[in-house]
Amino acid sequence: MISALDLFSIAAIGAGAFFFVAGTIGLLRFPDSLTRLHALAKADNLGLGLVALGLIPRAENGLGALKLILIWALVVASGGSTAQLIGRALRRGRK
Amino acid sequence: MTPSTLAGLVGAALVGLGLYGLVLHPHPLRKLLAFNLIGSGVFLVFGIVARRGAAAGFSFDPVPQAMVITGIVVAFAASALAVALILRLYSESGRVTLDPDAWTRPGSEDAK
Amino acid sequence: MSVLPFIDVGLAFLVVTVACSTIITRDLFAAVVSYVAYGLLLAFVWIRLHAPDVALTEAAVGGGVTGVLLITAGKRLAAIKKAAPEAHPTTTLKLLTGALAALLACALAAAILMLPDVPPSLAPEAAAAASGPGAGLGNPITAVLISYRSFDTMLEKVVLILAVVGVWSVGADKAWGNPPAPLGRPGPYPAMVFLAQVLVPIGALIGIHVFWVGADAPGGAFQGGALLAAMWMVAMMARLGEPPRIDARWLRLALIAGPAVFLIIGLAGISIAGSFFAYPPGFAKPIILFIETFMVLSIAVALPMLVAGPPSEGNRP
Amino acid sequence: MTADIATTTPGGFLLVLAVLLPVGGIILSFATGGRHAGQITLGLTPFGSAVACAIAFRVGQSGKPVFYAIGGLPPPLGIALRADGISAVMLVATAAILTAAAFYAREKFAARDVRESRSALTFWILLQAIWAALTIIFVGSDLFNLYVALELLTFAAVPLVCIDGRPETLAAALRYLLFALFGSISYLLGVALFYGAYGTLDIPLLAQRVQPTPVVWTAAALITGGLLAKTALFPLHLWLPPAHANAPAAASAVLSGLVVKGSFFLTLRLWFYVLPALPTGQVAAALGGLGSAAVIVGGVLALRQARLKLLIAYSTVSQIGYLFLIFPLAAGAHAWSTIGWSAGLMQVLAHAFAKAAMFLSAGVLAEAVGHDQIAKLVGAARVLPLTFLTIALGGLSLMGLPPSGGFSAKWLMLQASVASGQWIWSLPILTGGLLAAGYMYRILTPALSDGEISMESAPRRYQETIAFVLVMIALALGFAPQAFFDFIEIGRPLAGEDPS
Repeated sequence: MISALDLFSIAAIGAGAFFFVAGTIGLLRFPDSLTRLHALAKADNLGLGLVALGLIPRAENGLGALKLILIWALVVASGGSTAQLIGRALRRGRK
Repeated sequence: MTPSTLAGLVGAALVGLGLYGLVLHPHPLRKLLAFNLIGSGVFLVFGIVARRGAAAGFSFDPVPQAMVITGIVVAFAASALAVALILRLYSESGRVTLDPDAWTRPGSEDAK
Repeated sequence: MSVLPFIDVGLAFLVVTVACSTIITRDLFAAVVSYVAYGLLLAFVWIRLHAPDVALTEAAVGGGVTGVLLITAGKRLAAIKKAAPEAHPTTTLKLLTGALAALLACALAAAILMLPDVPPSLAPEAAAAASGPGAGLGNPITAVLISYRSFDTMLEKVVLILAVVGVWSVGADKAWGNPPAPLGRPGPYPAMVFLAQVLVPIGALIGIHVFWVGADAPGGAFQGGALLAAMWMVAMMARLGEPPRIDARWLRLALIAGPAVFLIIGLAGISIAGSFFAYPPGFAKPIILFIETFMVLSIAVALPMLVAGPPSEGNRP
Repeated sequence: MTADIATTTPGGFLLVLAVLLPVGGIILSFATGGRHAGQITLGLTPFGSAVACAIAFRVGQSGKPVFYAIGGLPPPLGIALRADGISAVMLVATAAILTAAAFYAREKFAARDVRESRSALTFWILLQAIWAALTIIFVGSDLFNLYVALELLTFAAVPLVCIDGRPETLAAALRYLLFALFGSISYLLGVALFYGAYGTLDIPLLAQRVQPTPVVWTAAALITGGLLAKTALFPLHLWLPPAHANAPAAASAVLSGLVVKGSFFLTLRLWFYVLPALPTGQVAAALGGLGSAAVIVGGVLALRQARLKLLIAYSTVSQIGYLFLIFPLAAGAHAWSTIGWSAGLMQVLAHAFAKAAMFLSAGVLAEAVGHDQIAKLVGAARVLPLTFLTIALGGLSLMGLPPSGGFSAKWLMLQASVASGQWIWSLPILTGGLLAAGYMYRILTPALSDGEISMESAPRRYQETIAFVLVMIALALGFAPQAFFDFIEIGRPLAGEDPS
């Protein structure tokens, strides 16, 4: 029978997957690049956070869990600032 | 259809794609991209050979993987030299073309 | 029916599609961007092939550093709008080349499928030799790179030095000695500066960790060096650091540190361990780590110098 | 496992020393900066030549290849270096031509003022790199190690082509780099298939395990294709003329004389050392056919060139075609295959020395007269007697007139083709000689006719004598004793000796 932790992992990773799909749909459907950028940046960071959260109980030891959190933090930092840079370039381009 | 044979077919496809791009694209940077594609295809072939050579407690054969690591760094050095030549050619002449008689057209000193 | 093949098939399909887009797209810059995406996807294929070391190298060097190199070149070259439209190949040439390329790909695929069923492998010898001079190394790839095939690795460092000399030689005569052109914009975006301030220390730490753990786990001098090189490039892009003058004494010594130390220890191996590049049994691990420290230094300095390009006559006299 | 478990034979360390001298020179010159790079290179050349001669003496004395397993690890896992007869001969030739090129360029790339100059540092480091790469190619015995040596050679040769920075030299260097990279990546793919099929990359071990399976044929085709691109054989020769004509004189002498021979040497290693067990009839005929086409096309194109350096470069394309006639003429273990083998090696050496001498004298001419337009060289021979004597004697060897090395090579080729019943190969040999006579005549007629020519600067005596010494070596090769041909046979499989 699925233990509580496994249930939690499935739920978290499922939610993460949902946000990734939402981000991708946003990328495809939104009219211009700024809104697409917005959709991608928000959805993917959140999606990755949830997936990382879901994987933490499955990590073999504390160090593995810490590494997962570090990965998530790095992706949020680089994803966020890259989105900001692209947004600035887009806005400067349109002016 | 084990993952390694699948990767082998991907490697073969990449080599074919890269060759197609290398021959067709006149722009040297596009040729360089195609060359890097061929390179990664060749390294994938090394990767399958390593994966198939799993024995004696290792899940891979370390020798071809060591060769791939050396190969990737050498391929990068080659791309860096090619990019330096392309950019210099562009800044020197404003044009990026490979055919040698582009320079012997009127306007260069040894035009015949 | 485990889900595994779906991942592999999906990954293979994705890699080939992105590679096709690199070749097919008209626009140069779009091709370069899709090549960078392709380089990072390839790292996943290496994970599926049980090659974490190679995946690290592919992601760091193949995807990352080559990506920066090609994107900066693509950005400058994409500006050529006025150039005469390049002679686009005729459709017959396209079909012919396509047929030739497809033929080669099929021949190669057939050759791969016909590789012998009981695959010959040097893994057993590598494991057996692990009890020999290359003793004490958990990571067989580092043992192969630094101990069994050390001649290749030392030569490959010399190749890096030659590439740096080649890239520098492309510069102008009067610019010799100047630093290469700065990587980042004159007024760097605050977001870039923030990213550099956050990423560089952590990345440097991870790079040193990857190098240090490389003796026993996936990692090593190449991957650690590539990560440190990437961090220096991020700092240069955020204008936190400027590319050094190419005749700076420390730069020259750092570039030759790897091969020079490798050579000296190799020569010392003759008197101590009886053969060139032989390590005294029992002392292999400390010596290998000592050599790798200098190799990390050489790689971490050589890759950014290759990306920064030849000395520029722009700014300083 | 072969009986050859011993990790080294006496004198084995000489092989390592032969590689380490130039590599050490590169590291030292790069660290100490351009001002000393010239002195370091010139200082190293005598030692390098001494080591090459010592290796040749050791091989000749023991009558068996000299072997050295690096790190004390015998082949399948470790890398081995092996010098047999032809390696030793090529090492000595490389040492001679590189020393000549170094002393020829001593003044042009001298460190003038206190600051380090771009061209000086680049030239001297790349010259030593070419020496290191060629040494490894001649003594290497592991296919992946040879791949790294090929890359070293490419990285050393390409920047030399565009050292003076003009746009056409940059375009020529870029084309050369793209062809060379395609060549080495195709070579690497072949190496990957060989490792996948047999689990080792050591040449003698591979030679024992190879069977004519489709995988081996594909791998051999890929490796040969890659090496042909790097040797600029006929269909893939487009990059060579602009690259060799635009490089500085000393560099084009080394490029045409030696660098092109490096990848040809590996083709020899592949077909005669790795795959002797395979029925190579059709492949040898195909390579011979491509060679003949190269001889004729190269000769015709050389006839039509306006610039002297381009003419000499196209003559290289033609003479490379001769080299590939060795495959049909030296195949198998017949009586005539030894003659074919000696002919091929003699052609390699004679062309190396003659072509290096011609490029050096073309350099002296270009500096003295300011241009190298053949039509405008009227009466130049009276003003530059020694230079044109060297060019004429070099042409003698290219045409194959006695007493030059070129003559004995072509004569042995004719003998082998008649003895083996493949008389077809005598046609390209003779036509090639005629074409060579044609383009030599085109150079010498205006030069020897009387007329005034404006001189920009006086030629340097020492440069002319260096070129003259090289061409005298090319002529002296015509008198090579039988012992020289026996020396080349050492370590050649199917020559009644297992390729240990």
